[in-house]
Amino acid sequence: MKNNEQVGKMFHMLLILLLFVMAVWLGYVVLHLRASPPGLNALVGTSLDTSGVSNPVTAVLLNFRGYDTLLEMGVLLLALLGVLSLGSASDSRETPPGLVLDFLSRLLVPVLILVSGYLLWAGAHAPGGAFQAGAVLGAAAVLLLLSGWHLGEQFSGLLLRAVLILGIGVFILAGIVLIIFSGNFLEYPQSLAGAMILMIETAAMLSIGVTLAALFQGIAPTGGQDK
Amino acid sequence: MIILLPLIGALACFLWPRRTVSPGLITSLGIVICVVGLGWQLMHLGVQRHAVGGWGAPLGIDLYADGLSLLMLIVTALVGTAISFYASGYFDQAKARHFWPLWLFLWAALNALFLSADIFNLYVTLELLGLAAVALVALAGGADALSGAMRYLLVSLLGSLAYLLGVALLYHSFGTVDIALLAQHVESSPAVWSAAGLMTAGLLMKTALFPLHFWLPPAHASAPAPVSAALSALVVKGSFYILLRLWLEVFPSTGSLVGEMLAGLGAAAVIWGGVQALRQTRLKMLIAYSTVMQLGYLFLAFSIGSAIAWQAALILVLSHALAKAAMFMAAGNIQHFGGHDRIADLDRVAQRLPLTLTAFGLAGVSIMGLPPSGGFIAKWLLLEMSIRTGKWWWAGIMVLGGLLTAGYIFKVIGRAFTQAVVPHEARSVPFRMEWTALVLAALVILLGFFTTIPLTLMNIGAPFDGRPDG
Amino acid sequence: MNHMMLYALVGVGLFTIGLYALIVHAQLLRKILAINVMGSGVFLILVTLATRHQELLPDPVPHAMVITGIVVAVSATALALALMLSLRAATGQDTLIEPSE
Amino acid sequence: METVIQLSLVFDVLLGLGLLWFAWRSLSCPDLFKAIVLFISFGLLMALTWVRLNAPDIALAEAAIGAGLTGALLLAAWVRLESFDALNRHDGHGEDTETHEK
Repeated sequence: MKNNEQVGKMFHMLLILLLFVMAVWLGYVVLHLRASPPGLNALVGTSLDTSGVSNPVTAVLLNFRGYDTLLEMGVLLLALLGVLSLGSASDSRETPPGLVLDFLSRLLVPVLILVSGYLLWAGAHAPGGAFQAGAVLGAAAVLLLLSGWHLGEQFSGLLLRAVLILGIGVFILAGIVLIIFSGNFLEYPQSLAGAMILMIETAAMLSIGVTLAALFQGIAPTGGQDK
Repeated sequence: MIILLPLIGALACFLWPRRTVSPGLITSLGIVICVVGLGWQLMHLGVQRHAVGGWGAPLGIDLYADGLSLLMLIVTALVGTAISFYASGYFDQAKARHFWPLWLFLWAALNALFLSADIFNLYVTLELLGLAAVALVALAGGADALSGAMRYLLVSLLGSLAYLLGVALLYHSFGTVDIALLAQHVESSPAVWSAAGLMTAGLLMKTALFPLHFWLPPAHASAPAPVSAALSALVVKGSFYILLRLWLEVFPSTGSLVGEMLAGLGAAAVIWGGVQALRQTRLKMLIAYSTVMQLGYLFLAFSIGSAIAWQAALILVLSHALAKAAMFMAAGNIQHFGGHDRIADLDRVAQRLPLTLTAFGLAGVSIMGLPPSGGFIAKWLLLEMSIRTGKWWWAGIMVLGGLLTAGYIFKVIGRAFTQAVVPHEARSVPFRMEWTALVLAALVILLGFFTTIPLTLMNIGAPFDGRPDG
Repeated sequence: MNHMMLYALVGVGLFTIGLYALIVHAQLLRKILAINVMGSGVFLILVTLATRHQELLPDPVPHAMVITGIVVAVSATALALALMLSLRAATGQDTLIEPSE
Repeated sequence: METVIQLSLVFDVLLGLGLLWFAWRSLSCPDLFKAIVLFISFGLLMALTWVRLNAPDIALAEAAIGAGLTGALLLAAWVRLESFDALNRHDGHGEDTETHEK
């Protein structure tokens, strides 16, 4: 027994030593990277005019590297599928929410929805965009869930799933349509780029918000025996 | 290039109609047709490159298809279709609802992975692949499967993060994440070596090379049978493929110390996996350890390093995918039939499930590397190359590995003929589940006669002859 | 070199701390936190290295990558938490278990 | 000018140390609930860092997703764990939220 403990301790020390060496080495490497990184900054700058938006980050996310974003929404949806398949999805909370929470959600939710709308719109030229907006929307929905609100029956079935896949669906659809018109997957025609990005972003925001809220509901307490 | 679209499109439309077996099968066939189409394109027009969004390499993301990607896509399409058929008989209504979208996501992730030419994009596909695989393992329910899935998830995330850190270093050294462009710029520097180390370590973790294999047996053995088949046959090959791409194209010279090290680990995996497989008492655990072992063989090619060795490794990927999928399906049938997979109590499975046992046996022939099978050709080529390059010790490992494999395969088959001490109730196995396993196993054997076909296919674009230009 | 590179070192530190905690702690919730900390470290390195040129605007490509990464991280975290809870319900433990024979 | 640079340097050093400190505390403090709260604060510090690094987009994403929603998910999961514990204690074999060292 005692021997075991000692081996464990040795192991522990060895681990710390190894990690320390790794950290020092990585630190060295990070500080001594080549001094002149070409970067894609200049290229992004010159292509920005044709991308339909003026916020470079949004341009990268939805135009230059839109394919990544498409797959990423797949990841989000996939996580939800996984959570749902684990079957811990709950119905509604039975405990009525406290007064404060109720008041808070009444006050905050409209504000949050406004904010997410603003973020979405602003994303074209200022910091913001679909993910941030979707997250804020998701937060609003989480607040609603916490305060005891839940989706009506007619919303929980097909319609809910439709909203969930709306983002990725619109994205793919746009990609396929664009293949026909411009020959490349997700190649926006210059004049329509801004509008198309906004459309995709709107759909993405809705899906992201709802997906995040659904993830929360999948994990949140089922009511009953929680405190 | 059109291949990605029907896939993802089908996926999305999947999510919503709830009870769905037939859309799943239709999608599978659609993918097969697309892969065939792509193959035709490649054969006649050569290597394909597609700039998503029309931006082109440094700014946008490129898709790239050569013989190597084509072969992987074909393997995936073959095994994937078989798994789809098998699964349509395996799952009940409640499980099927979750299985199909997850499974098609997994397939989409694999195809996206094999076509991507962008290391950050590869990261996203890796995550997609990992999460889908984990969710599928968890589908089995029960403590073992859940724990296996959790372990798998943690390992997978850790691997991805290490990989991502490597991507970060490469991007900041060379200002691009495109494989072909990186290949032009890469030079030996501490940053490159750290990136190589991090990415390799991360990917080895996901490929479950010894000693990073610890997560594989619990996850693969506790998953539902079609999922085990997908994981062992395809998912681990995904990260192997990225490794191959990176070392063949981006990082300098494979014949170096790193190659020897990887091969050494591979050799250790062959021995360790073989010994562990022999010791298992449960059939699915045995097959899972066999995967650990067979993955080891693949890494021997990193030391030998000639074009033929790579080709042999790929034939091995192909035949192992087919054989292992067949084996897990056979194991699934046996489990379905008897309600358990304890090897000692197989209770005359041979007489009662002849088709399944034939499938298992045929797959076993290939796994052992006996003629006439795909596994035989691959291992023979590897053996020959290792002797020709003067690295005879790898040949010794391979022979030893073959003996170990024969040991555990016969252990199962022997038990299958005898009567168990405690006879048990048996449930009938759906017809299509038996036949799917058999067809896959037969394919492996056929592969032994038609090895030239995959060989010509994989040489499109000459992925093994030094570095192709961007 | 500017002192923003400090954050790159912090990133390395976070990566290391996270890795350490991931290995040492058995409790799953802690492991999930550790993975998230590691992720933050990687993201920090990814962005900080882009600020080596002060005169230019920051390079947006890594920024987009990090946003992608954050979304991936939250997805993975959600799945991990759900798994942890199911595991807990099935075994009564919040640690990993060895496969049974 | 000089003092501005110095001040910002001091700020950056403090922020960097703060990040490390919060991360370490969150991963080592024995109480799980505290660990989660510390992790959320860590997320907010990260958001601040992104602002410092001239990355407002990420700052927004981090604040909303990294700290906000991840935090909500973690807390929700914690409540569930606690309710399991409460049940367990009821059965007589309580296992509190202590850290298991391997």
